[in-house]
Amino acid sequence: MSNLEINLGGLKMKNPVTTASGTFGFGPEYAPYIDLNQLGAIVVKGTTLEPRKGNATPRIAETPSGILNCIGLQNPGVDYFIEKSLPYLKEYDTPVIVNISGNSVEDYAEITRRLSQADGVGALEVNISCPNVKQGGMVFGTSCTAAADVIRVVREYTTLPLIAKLSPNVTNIVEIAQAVVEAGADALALINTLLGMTIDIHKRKPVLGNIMGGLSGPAIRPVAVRMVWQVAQAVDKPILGMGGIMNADDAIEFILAGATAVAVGTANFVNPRATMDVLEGIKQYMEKYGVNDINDLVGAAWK
Amino acid sequence: MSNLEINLGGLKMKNPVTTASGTFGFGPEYAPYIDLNQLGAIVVKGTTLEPRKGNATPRIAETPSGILNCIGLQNPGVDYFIEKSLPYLKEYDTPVIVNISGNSVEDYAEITRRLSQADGVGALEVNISCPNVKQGGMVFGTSCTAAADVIRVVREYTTLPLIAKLSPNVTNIVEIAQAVVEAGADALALINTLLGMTIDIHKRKPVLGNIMGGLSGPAIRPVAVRMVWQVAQAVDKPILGMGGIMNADDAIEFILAGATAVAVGTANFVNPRATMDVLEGIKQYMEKYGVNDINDLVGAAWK
Amino acid sequence: MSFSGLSKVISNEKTGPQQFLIVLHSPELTKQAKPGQFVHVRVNGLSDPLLRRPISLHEIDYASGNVSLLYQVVGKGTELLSGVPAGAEVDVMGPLGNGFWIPEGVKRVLVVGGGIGNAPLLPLVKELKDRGVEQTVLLGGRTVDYVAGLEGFKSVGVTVETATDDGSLGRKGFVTQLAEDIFTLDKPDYFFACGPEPMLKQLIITADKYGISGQVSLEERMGCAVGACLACVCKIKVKTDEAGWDYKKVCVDGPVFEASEVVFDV
Amino acid sequence: MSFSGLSKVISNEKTGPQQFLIVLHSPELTKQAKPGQFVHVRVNGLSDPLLRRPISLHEIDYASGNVSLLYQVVGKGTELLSGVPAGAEVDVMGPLGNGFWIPEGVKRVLVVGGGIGNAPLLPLVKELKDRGVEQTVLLGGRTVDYVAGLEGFKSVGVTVETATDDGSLGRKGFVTQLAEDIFTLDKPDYFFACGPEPMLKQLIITADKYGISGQVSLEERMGCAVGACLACVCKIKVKTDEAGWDYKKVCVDGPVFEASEVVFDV
Ligand SMILES: Cc1cc2nc3c(=O)[nH]c(=O)nc-3n(C[C@H](O)[C@H](O)[C@H](O)COP(=O)(O)OP(=O)(O)OC[C@H]3O[C@@H](n4cnc5c(N)ncnc54)[C@H](O)[C@@H]3O)c2cc1C
Ligand SMILES: Cc1cc2nc3c(=O)[nH]c(=O)nc-3n(C[C@H](O)[C@H](O)[C@H](O)COP(=O)(O)OP(=O)(O)OC[C@H]3O[C@@H](n4cnc5c(N)ncnc54)[C@H](O)[C@@H]3O)c2cc1C
Ligand SMILES: Cc1cc2nc3c(=O)[nH]c(=O)nc-3n(C[C@H](O)[C@H](O)[C@H](O)COP(=O)(O)O)c2cc1C
Ligand SMILES: Cc1cc2nc3c(=O)[nH]c(=O)nc-3n(C[C@H](O)[C@H](O)[C@H](O)COP(=O)(O)O)c2cc1C
Ligand code: FES
Ligand code: FES
Repeated sequence: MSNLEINLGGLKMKNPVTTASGTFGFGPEYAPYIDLNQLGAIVVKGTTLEPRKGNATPRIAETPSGILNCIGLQNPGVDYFIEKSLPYLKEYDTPVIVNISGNSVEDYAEITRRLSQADGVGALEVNISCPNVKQGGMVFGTSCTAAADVIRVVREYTTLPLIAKLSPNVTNIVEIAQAVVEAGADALALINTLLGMTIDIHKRKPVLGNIMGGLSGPAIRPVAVRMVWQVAQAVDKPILGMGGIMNADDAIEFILAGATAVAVGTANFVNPRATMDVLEGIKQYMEKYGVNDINDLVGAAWK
Repeated sequence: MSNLEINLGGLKMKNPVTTASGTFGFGPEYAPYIDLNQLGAIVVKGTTLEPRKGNATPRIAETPSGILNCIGLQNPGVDYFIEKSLPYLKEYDTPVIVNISGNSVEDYAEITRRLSQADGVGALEVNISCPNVKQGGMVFGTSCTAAADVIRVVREYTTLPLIAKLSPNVTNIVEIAQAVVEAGADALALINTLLGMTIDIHKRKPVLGNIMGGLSGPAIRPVAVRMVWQVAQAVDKPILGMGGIMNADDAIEFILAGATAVAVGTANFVNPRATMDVLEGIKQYMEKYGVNDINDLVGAAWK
Repeated sequence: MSFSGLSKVISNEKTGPQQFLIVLHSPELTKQAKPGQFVHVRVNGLSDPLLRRPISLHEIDYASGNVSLLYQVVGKGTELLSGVPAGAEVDVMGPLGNGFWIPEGVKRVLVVGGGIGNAPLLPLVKELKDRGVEQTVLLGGRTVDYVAGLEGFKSVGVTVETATDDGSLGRKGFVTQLAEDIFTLDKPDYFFACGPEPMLKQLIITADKYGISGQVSLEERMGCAVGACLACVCKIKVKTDEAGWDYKKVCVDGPVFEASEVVFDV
Repeated sequence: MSFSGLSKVISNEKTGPQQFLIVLHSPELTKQAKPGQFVHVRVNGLSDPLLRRPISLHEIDYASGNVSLLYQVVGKGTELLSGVPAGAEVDVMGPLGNGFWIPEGVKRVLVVGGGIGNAPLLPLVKELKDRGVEQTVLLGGRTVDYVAGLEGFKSVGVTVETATDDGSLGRKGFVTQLAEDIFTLDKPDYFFACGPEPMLKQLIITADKYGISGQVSLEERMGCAVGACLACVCKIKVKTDEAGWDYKKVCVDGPVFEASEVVFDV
């Protein structure tokens, strides 16, 4: 039996397969389709200090091999999450990674403080890359100083493994990655969605309620793989790779590019068992090629 | 009969439909499939001062709703182009836009000088965004100062309409657009390809000969439309929009976002008559909605 | 455990201009399904189109394990679905959503459908019949061709009245006008409706005037259809909220909502 | 004017493990086609997969206007193509590429194919026969199942010899060994070949040893297939170039090249 266990910046995971924030709810949504115990970790929907209603509809539009979304971080707020969602998740033998967002550095500080005191949080994924909110969000993730500022503050307030989730909408992803690592990130998650939009040619106005949205799905995979490849070679921290992973082959592509773990996002919508299929396929690949330890595959395309 | 004529930074075109550089060769390649006289303009393959062999193979890889290419500007050099390709193109009643690239600002200056003296060049499209060459290329297009430097020099050497072709691999496309307009660009072409890559999981190495390549095709359309939308509202120069246009509906989307003209790229490979189908479909759309002048549609989604 | 997997296509036939009825053999669905629920259908195994398509259950044959979906071809997804031959398999997820519920004590109801919105009402009408609830069914459509599923409703043996925009079938005009007539003449206890938003909105206003409550089934663009992505939300009145409404998910909180709770934008 | 458009599928049948023969009615193709040319096939109307697939002409029936393509299912595109039913239409572009040419004065030739590389050789063999050129055809494959199109070649009425890696048909070993035997025993004037790169490379080395020139048909990943994108290049010896070679396009300068001019990278 080969080893699937990995360590994501201090978070021990029994296998490298997790869920991309915002595509898997808070856990129970997909429990009728898969056994949540089988996941390496669960990354929950982006959580903010205060409850948020999110953006106007339509919030989703299909594009070639992709989707645009402008959910806008609708969530019931961190206190509700701690009270109602965490207890459910704690029943499972799977670490919980909480994805957090804020309008200001102070917001990030406070939400980190609260989550660090709560029981059952395995790690924090700091979203400095959401393209769908007016204040903060992606703005933090597209400048090295702003990104580092957020991570530095979060680091101050927690000893939990700290994963910085980066925006792909930048000229130089490596610079940003280096800045957040220097500021104290234990691991990096990439990529968040590409900023995009689509227009209804009959109505002559944007399809999405919020005009622009984040592009996810297989369409963006080549960009995501490229960024993981670049960052993995430049930065000595584990990477949680994502962006268009639909099946095990795609996941293995990310691992070979340098990702220690992978997150399945949009694919859940298409195949509610996608995470399990990815896990099964990784095992088969390892068996086929006689790979004893998944860690031996990390970055194998350039190492 | 409604008006299809547009003016792209001084270049008069009988209709807004042209070809994306590098996807249409130097003209004769698609002549067996369409009447080149029907095109608004022909944008030829990227040309450099000296002949270039380009990158190692494989040079193309299919990705979901997209392709990655790393041609690497293979071309016979500007002198050959002027001597052999231009005479053929001059036989047609269609303006020729020459896409130019260089390793240095001096290269751009010299190639501009030679093309400005040649007979039959309608406009120059300055490629400061090629992701597939080591020196120059995208590097120019991802910094405002470098981009402006190139455009300023080209401007010095020519009175031809000057179209700056921008890279989408930047944090802030509007900034770059503003910088090149200030430096003297008459129009903007966007977008070039997104930098991406793909890995062969069985060989455990990148598929493309040059490791990374440029992502084109419908996968990138939402990103392209978004950038056209952003730039059109910030800059008072006409835009040549492209990125994943497969049919007339897609082209109209770009026009509504703010493009004055559109270029058909990867779609030519899928449908050699794509340019003509786009043109026909635009006419039908105008007829259906009683639009008398194509210029009335430019930016109509936000104007 | 919800079902997600391949179901065999028994038949897939054109039933009107751009309208098809697909019959799937899927005992996993019929085991759990109830009126007003839907399935999330993958129309091919490719990434174009990427998302599944939500389609209501039009018939639920508990005995044979077959379900049918009545659908209008409006775009790429439904177009591709219409080309799937009998004998092939289609990937479906479901049953999803809450479905209609029949409130205690309801004796005489009005069932109102518009266009393809008629589809999810057939199993409801059958269940109402089985439970001995008296009902009048009003079906509308642009023209006679768009009064979806008419024959199926008639065969249940209930009163069916129709209205079309052009008068090509039944009353000329909107089905909501037919409904108003009934509210005046022969007031029901309750109503159930599915159809285009303007129809539902008008119907709710009218029913309200007559003090009749009911349920409506809504549509929104969906991602996951299981409540995870928050794409499919609609505004629902919530007393505890300061704005007076909150976003609820059509996929799991709906698609059927209490008519009085729905907030229509504009 | 080259053809690009829909052609009717006459039949599309399995001819081996993962191997299919599709017959298209396309007088526009047969009007112009010659041996060694290929078509660029769109396997569906969606953007997944996006690109067309290059497939050689395996049979060209000038009389009926039919062409056939013999293809191996290796990935998504060929998989989808194998599912297209008779009666449907397929979007094809062509005929493309230069095709084989039969040099003046050639009297006795060796035709060598490996695996699915046999496909484009059948129309050549027929033309050689028609022109009265004497020929020996050597066909190889991994196993008996992979000696593509064998029956078709036999039915032309020429000498066909075979080799398989596992000896399940003909000589056990490589078809290049068969070729070498013939070069020794019964030296031909010229050769034509198509197959995997290692086979072609070995064959060219061997033929060179015996002073025999010939033509080979190459494969490269393609974008446009009309010479516009420069994706499909291969290295070809060019005297005027300082490096001694330049990139030529497989789609328009090939796919058939003078054997002695091809530069194989390792
Ligand atoms: C709960 C529910 C039940 C439905 N039941 C039926 C039914 O029984 N019969 C029927 O014909 N239709 C039904 N619809 C509508 C059906 O989902 C759409 O017509 C279908 O998704 C259109 O897909 P398309 O690819 O053909 O169109 P496109 O317009 O190309 O689709 C583009 C995208 O928009 C979404 N979309 C488009 N129209 C709608 C819509 N009206 N509602 C939700 N998403 C939409 C698609 O799912 C897709 O993601 C239902 C919708 C919902 C939400
Ligand atoms: C001139 C020419 C003639 C050919 N004739 C035949 C033939 O008669 N019969 C036959 O079975 N095959 C032939 N091939 C190979 C055939 O094109 C590929 O097997 C096919 O494109 C694979 O597509 P896929 O989607 O199934 O595989 P995938 O591997 O999924 O394809 C991915 C991409 O790689 C390209 N690709 C993969 N393999 C090849 C290859 N060997 N050559 C070129 N591109 C490739 C595909 O076109 C596609 O763009 C020919 C190739 C060329 C260049
Ligand atoms: C509907 C939706 C909601 C998302 N919400 C969040 C979020 O709350 N926080 C976050 O960091 N990323 C969010 N993302 C981004 C995903 O986590 C992921 O980075 C992205 O979708 C790329 O992966 P994919 O292509 O596999 O979906 C969301 C994506 C989608 C599609
Ligand atoms: C094979 C190929 C070669 C290209 N070569 C060039 C080039 O020489 N110069 C240039 O400016 N852009 C080049 N491009 C980019 C296109 O002109 C265009 O910007 C891009 O492909 C997006 O449009 P599309 O999605 O319609 O293809 C090339 C694109 C492809 C696919
Ligand atoms: S469709 Fe995802 S929450 Fe309803
Ligand atoms: S495939 Fe485009 S040049 Fe050959």
